[in-house]
Amino acid sequence: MSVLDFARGPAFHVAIVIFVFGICWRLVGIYLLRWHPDYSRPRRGGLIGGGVHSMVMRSLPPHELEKHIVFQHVSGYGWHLAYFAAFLLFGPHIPFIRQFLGFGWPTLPNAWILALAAIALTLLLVLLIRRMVNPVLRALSTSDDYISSLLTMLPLITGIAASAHLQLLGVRYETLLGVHLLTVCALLIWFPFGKLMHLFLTFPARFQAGVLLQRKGVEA
Amino acid sequence: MNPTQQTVAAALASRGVSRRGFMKFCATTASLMALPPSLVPTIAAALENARRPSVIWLPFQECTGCTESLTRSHAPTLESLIFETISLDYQETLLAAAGSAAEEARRAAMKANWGNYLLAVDGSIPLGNPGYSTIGGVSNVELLKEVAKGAKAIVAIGTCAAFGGLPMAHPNPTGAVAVSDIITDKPIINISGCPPLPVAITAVLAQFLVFGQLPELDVHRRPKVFFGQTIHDRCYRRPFYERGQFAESFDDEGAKKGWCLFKLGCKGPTTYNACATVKWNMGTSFPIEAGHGCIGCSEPRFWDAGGFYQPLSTTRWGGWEQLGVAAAAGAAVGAAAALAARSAGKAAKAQEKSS
Amino acid sequence: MNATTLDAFRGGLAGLAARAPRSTLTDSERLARAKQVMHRRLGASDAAYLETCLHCGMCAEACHFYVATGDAKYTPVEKVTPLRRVYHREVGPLRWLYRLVTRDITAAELESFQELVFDSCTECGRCDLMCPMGIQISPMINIMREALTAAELAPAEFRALKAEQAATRKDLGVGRSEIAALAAQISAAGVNVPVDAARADILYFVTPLDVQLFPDSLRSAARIFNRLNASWTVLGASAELIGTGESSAEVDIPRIVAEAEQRGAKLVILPECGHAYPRMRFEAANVMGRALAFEVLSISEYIGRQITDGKLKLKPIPGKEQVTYHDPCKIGRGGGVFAEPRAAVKALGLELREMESHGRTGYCCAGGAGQFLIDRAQRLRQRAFEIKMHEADDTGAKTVVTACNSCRYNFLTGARDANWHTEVKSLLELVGNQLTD
Amino acid sequence: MAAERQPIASIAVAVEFDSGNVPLLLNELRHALERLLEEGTVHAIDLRAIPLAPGEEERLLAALGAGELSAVLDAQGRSEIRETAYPGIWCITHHDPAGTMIGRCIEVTFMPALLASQRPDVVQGLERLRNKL
Repeated sequence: MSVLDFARGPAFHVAIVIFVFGICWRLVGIYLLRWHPDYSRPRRGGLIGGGVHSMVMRSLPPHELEKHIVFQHVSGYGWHLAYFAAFLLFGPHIPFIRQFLGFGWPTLPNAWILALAAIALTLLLVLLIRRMVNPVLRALSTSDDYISSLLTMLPLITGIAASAHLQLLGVRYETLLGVHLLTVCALLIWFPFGKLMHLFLTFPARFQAGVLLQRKGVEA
Repeated sequence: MNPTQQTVAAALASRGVSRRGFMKFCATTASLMALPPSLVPTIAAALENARRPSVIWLPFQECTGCTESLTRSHAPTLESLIFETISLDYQETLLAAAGSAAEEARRAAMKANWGNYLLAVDGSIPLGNPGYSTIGGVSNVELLKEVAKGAKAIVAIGTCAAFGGLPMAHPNPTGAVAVSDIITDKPIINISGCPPLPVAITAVLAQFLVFGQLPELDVHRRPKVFFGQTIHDRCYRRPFYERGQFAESFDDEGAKKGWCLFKLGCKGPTTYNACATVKWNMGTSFPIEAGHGCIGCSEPRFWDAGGFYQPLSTTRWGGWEQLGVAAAAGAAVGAAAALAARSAGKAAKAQEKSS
Repeated sequence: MNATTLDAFRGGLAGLAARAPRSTLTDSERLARAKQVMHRRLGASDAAYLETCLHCGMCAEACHFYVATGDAKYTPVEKVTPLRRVYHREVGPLRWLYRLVTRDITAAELESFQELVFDSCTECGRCDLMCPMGIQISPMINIMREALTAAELAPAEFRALKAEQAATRKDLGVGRSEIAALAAQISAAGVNVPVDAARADILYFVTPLDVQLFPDSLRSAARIFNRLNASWTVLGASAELIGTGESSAEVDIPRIVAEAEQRGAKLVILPECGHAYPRMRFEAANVMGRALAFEVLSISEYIGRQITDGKLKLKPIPGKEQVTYHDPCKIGRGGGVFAEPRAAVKALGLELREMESHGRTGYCCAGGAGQFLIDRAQRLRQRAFEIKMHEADDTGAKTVVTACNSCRYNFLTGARDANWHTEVKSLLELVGNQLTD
Repeated sequence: MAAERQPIASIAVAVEFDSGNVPLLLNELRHALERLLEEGTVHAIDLRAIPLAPGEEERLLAALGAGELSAVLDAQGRSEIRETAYPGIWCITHHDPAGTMIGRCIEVTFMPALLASQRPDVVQGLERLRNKL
């Protein structure tokens, strides 16, 4: 069985089962813990609205807090947008997406995708180096951060190599494509167990914060 | 005179071919081998002295498609000219003689050219039961081993001989294997394809003829000149791929405009062959030009590599039902974890109150 | 209040640590006690926060201790590391996996976090506002503090106060008799201060700082209530029931609620105190497990509402003096009281010059959540306080008005140490002095 | 029914395929001509080895046009040796005896080698002439 056959077949199959299993395991395991009810008198009504408001507003920190984190903020947005655009707007990815969703959408020329992927990869690398150099980040970082960062970059690297048809170190295209898919499998398998879960956790956490602060009468 | 003692140039001259005709032959041979036109004089010089090689062709579990590809498409053609320059001493399908006379011819040729003849094989070899395919009561595997012993090299023609092919497709009822699974001590050149490009077959013979040596091979032992690049790399529709213009169905606007067939399952990106440049039916067209994606017939296990219409970027993932089961199982584990933690939390509270 | 009183009080605090009782707990007892608190308090909400942290480090930029020192150890979310580890290993859904790859915490590690959760966190909540994930870090710091307290690993000052409170029913030397004495003194001067009246619409609290440092605070409150002809009373037991030494909320809050409900109080009003306000305003109902029969307000909130409703009239202070307003974290960011004190400042005829960080993003005075009690943290407190000082200076105002006596104390001591000449005033006292006749 | 059915030949294919190779080839020929003049180097392009979209070969040949000289070689089938409108650029097309095209090559040279009489043929011809005399 070739690398590509393995990646497209059993590897992906196992990866996505673990992905779904792990996500449900973790989400249910978190949200079924005790919710301590809050009996205090809310200062303001519209708690749900407060939650939704904060889901949006936490994307834009207030000026006083933003001062020293402008680069981190902009680069964070930059790589996320470039990464998802490169994933979602690359033509050959559409059949991959369509097999789950049943529909596709218009895509961008490959040269654009390559540029976006290069931007995402550069920013990810810069942020990784920053994580290793900046004292605050270095102290906070766990192996999760490095594993997640690496596993996020790998599909980009292999994807760029495969789409550019680089015969990297003599690796043939179909093998490269297989390796690209394997890196996606690795990402899927790791996803539920590391920080990548913030894809699912961020907005509920912001909502929680929004409800709490709305109750206190503070714009979150 | 033993036909293999004659040089190619002499063989051609004896047929009344002029020097200009010979030069033309050399030019088209260069083109055939995908060699630059600047090498024509080298080829001419080599052919001056090359001896006509003896070729023995064994057909096993095959459909004769490979032979058809070689003989039917361009008759009479350059390829036939090449055949005139070799000495095809045994080819069961084409041979006028039959039965024991044919076998006799084979043995005679083997004896006369022991150690120097080329063995061409088409079809896979069944190992499940020797009776599945026999010639004159001899099983394919026995015959192959016998003839291979005296061969200078073996040319596995077609995907069946090269990689096992359709007979080997799951569940492989005959236990079919490729030539290279049986013969391990001889140079083997695979010319895969279902069928292979006739020029690829003749080019290998021509190479052997001109330079007396075997061509440079890729990881699957295929001549790099034909199998060095993918269909996708040489496809005239490649610019559409790069621009992100894809046919979404066989009858949509994109299909009519001749856009890339990737999303319709074209295996061009992972298929190494020269169809996109050499083309079929005397250079008329090739599948993608006819509007159908490449099915990857020159690749190992192409028959079991998902559907012909499954785009390369699709995967096996089990479907929503399976993922639903995975989700339910995950949720159950998560719920168990959470409930256990809840009771631990309550126990901590009770214990604190009591102390 | 004069400088001598301030110094005497400071001196008293400096001697606190020496009076801390010796802890006899073994390491395993400490660990068990701390974990018990964590297990009890960790719910889905904190779980979701702990699971969501991306280690982006942005919270550091919100923390005055980090901003002042640039020391990475002050990164807020880093301060709850033991809690995070206990969560992941013992509570979280992936605990079986975490146990394979992580170690359990030790009592020594817990102790090493004492400095981080007590000395260098004032639970000001600025990081809660900053976190792009919405993670509420300060409530988790609070769990850490409670866990360390249970493990008898709180700073000596906290343990000393707690022990004294248990032994004497006095907090910082203030109990029922001291409150009664202050009330009597003010009443004798002509401003009636009822204490522990059998029935009252408003139950008012008096804190140890009110008694020890800022007696005008109660006088001003009394003037205002009396001017409004309110039915009110001081809760004589307020200091002992809502002490600063991390007294047991589980025991004290039901007693307070009973005191209020017996009297038929409609309002419980907290003085200018950032400790009592969140405890009564938000925590009390949850300790009771039910909604409270009365409303809880801070005095600045009450004043602002009376002014806005037109019930309380003030004589403007002449001269349109420029002031800036310091939002006490627990009352502002922690309780949403922003508009009311500003309405009062306006009614006082003062020109409000806002600091760059004000309202919900305002910096802490650096001594909140009992941090000012810790003697060894004085230098750190001062460095963080300087941020506040500079922001106040940048407004050009020569007076800082605030509505929390801890903040006020920190401003006064900080200003003294930095030789800073900006005046620090209480909103309540300013209002109490400008009532119309 | 019959009236509705369109013969395939009448379906107009308005699309022009473009692999982008025609301008590239023309440029390659321009450089080859320059080198021929400066260094005397000859150059050849085997059109069978270039991926060309349907119609592109015709467009390339049309772009090159027809020059003043063309010759027909009759050896193992017809071959046409034709100078294009750009002197020095030759188009050589080989057919097999059945008339099937088996190769097409663009050569950049002052004179294609095939046009000249070949030495072995000359030797053989001389022999024949001697025998005749």
